[in-house]
Order: sequence, then C-alpha cells, then structure tokens
Amino acid sequence: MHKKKPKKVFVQGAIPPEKIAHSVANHQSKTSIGAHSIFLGQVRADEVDGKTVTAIDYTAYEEMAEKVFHDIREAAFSKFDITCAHIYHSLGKVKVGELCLFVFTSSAHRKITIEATNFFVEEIKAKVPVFGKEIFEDETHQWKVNK
Amino acid sequence: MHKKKPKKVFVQGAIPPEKIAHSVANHQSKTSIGAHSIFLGQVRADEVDGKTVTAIDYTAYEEMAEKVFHDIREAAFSKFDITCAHIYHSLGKVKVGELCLFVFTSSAHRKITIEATNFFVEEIKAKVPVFGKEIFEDETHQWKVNK
Amino acid sequence: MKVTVKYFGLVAEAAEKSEEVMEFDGTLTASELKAKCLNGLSITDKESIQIAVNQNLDDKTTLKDGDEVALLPPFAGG
Amino acid sequence: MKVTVKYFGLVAEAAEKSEEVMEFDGTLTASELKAKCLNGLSITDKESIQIAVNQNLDDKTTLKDGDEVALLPPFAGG
Repeated sequence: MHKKKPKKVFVQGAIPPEKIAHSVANHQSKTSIGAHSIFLGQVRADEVDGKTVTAIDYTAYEEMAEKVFHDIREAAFSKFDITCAHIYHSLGKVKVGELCLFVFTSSAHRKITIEATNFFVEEIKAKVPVFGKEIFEDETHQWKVNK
Repeated sequence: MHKKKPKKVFVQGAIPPEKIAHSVANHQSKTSIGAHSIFLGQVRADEVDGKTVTAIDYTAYEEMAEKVFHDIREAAFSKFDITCAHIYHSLGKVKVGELCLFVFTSSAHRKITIEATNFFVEEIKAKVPVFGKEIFEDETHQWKVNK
Repeated sequence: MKVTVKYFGLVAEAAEKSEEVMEFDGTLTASELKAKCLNGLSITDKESIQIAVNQNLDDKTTLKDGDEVALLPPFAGG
Repeated sequence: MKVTVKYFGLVAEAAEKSEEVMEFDGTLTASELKAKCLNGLSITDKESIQIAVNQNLDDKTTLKDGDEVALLPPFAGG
C-alpha cells in the first residue's frame, strides 16, 4: 500500500532498536498481514592485522542511491506479493554493536516475506553506492568491501 | 552463547512490539554479531464463508512443545553458525493484528542468520504441537491448520 | 494396565474432555488406542490426528503401563 | 565540453577531492575519463572502481556536455 509513496531511506547515524518496535506497531492495523520479516545489519568488531574496528563511517552517492533503492522496491513489489516494505540505512558514523541497516517486509504469508527481505538485502549489498570506512581504535582506517 | 541455557518459549497473550526492540538492544554488546534476522507471525483477519477471524486462541501440549522447541534449537545450532537464537510463541487469545510468534537469530554473517530463521519458522510450523482456534466475530470458531 | 490420554484442540472439543486415565487388559498399540478413543467422536478427518507416546510422535509402539498418550490434531503454531 | 566528476570513498580519499568540473575538447568515453582521473592516484585495484554516468553504471558511453560522472569504489552498504 505504501508502494507509490517516495521513501527516505537514509538516516543520520545508527538506527535505534525502538525504530523496529515502532515500525512493527504501525503495521498492526493492517489485518491482511500474516507475517513480517526483518533483517538488521549490525557493525561488527572485526579484527584486521591485530587492530579492532570500532565504528564504520558511511557515505553514499545519495542521489544515485535513492534511485537504486527505489528501483529495488519496484522490482520487489513486482516479484513478491508483499503488502509493505521499508528500508533504512545509516549515513555517518555507526559504532560497533549499533545498527546500520533495517529491512522490513510484510505479507499475508511467511514464505513471500522471507524471500522478499532476502531479495532486498542482497540487492542493497550489490547495487547501492554506499561506502564504509572501518575505523580502528588507533584512528587508522580501511575501506570496507561487501562480499 | 545462550545455547545451553534452557529457554521459556511460551508467553501468555500477544507478543508486544517492544519485546523486539528490547531483544535487539540486548544484543548490541555482542560485537561479533553482524546480522540479525527476525520473523514475526501476526494474526490475520481471514474471511471464511463470509465471516471474519477476530482472534486466535492458542493452546499447546506444553511439555512436548518445549521439548520440540529445544530439539529445534539444538538442530539449528549444529546446522548454522549462529551466535544466538530466541523464540517466543503466544498461548491464549491473540487478536487480529497482534503478534503470535517471534523468531530472532543472530550471526556474524547475513546468509547464516537468514537461513537459520527460516529453518526455525518451518520447523516450528511443522513440528510443534500448538493448536489454534480461529474465533469469528459471531463467536463461532474453526480450527486453524498450518499449510 | 493404565495409560493417561491427553486430548488437544478439536479432539478435546469433540471428546468434551482434555485428559482421562484409561484402564485395559492385554496389549494395545498406540494406533489401536487412538481408534478406541476417537470412536464415536464427530471428527471429519481422523487420519490427520497424530499420536504422541510420552511426548514423541509414534503410532506403532505397544503401550506400557504408565504411558502418556496424546491425541494431536493438525498443528497451527506460528 | 564540461563534465562534473564526483569522487567517493577511497577514490575521494586518494584524489583529495570529492568533486571537480573537467573541461576537454573532442570525445571521451566514460572509461577514458576514469583512466584520466585515476592516473597517478595511489589506488591498488583500479579495476574495482565503477563508473556511473548520470547515476547509471556505464563505462561504455561517450560523454556529453553537462554529464555527471561518478567514480565508485566497491560498495559496502548494509
């Protein structure tokens, strides 16, 4: 039902866990929904050559990214019979343990929503021009690459 | 890390959305986690012969169900490299739009957690002795069957 | 020999009870006990009712004294 | 002819700039412009840098006046 409304995906800084509760609560009046599937990306304290990541600083080619997010939504709605889909991605600094990605889809049936969320996550990782600078505890950094 | 701690799965009545935020927040100190996957079952206002479902009243063979939940957890931890897994299922009356199932797994990597959550959902639907009485607005009912 | 029989969901509804202790002589398999318990109940699809003996699905086993048998209609969790 | 070139992530870091307007005569493909922009920069894997022209990934196209070209290092979203 939100299909045509343009969405703002990027949020500044980490995504608070309360946003998840809030998004779910907002869908309790939609009584055709039987299943929600949620994916959350959390910044990991990876160790590289003895140094530990403390945060990722996200930047993006924002205009292109919003366009790609839109195209992914359109593709998802045409592939999967989902009721709603919401995506939030952080920009700026997100500390280890904090959330940087929140994908949320809803459908009448479980298989559809699980597949749709998976589709969103894979497409976002592969196609959206977002860049991540992994910052170590000594203030040095390396550039993250999706696998 | 919670692998060995026995878990209580059943909760009385609907699962509040705040429980999701709370569960996620509890995992922000686990910095080896890179991905969370969540599945939520929500009671749907299905229409059957012109009557609409208003709630599902869940009962279970509780002793067996807790044992089956435990076996599913053990199987999941041996199949998937997950950090944590949490399951909550409602007993008693859950109204349309409310949540009756909350599956939450976490891992270093996205594919593992998505597959693990999917495994839990399918196993729970197929193997756990939970019964659902779908109550219509005129107080008549029918017994729900998982497909 | 005594076994406890537990009824759930639509079986409990049709039987108008949730539990009973049954006593009988001789041997009986789980599925023979099921047939006995469901006999006369208005349940359309008796094939769909599964049997658990001591909390494990099993319709082949021969019952022993003290067993807990459960008659389980189709699952509807989640 | 003028095109705007945008630099992101490790490319912006190596180039020490995030955007510039480049002027040149004649024709140039997107990948020729990329080679020009990356020339001399300390980037190990130049192959991994993708080009977007007017927000679409494209390294084949011949650039037109007013195009917006972006040099995109490997994606790291999510």
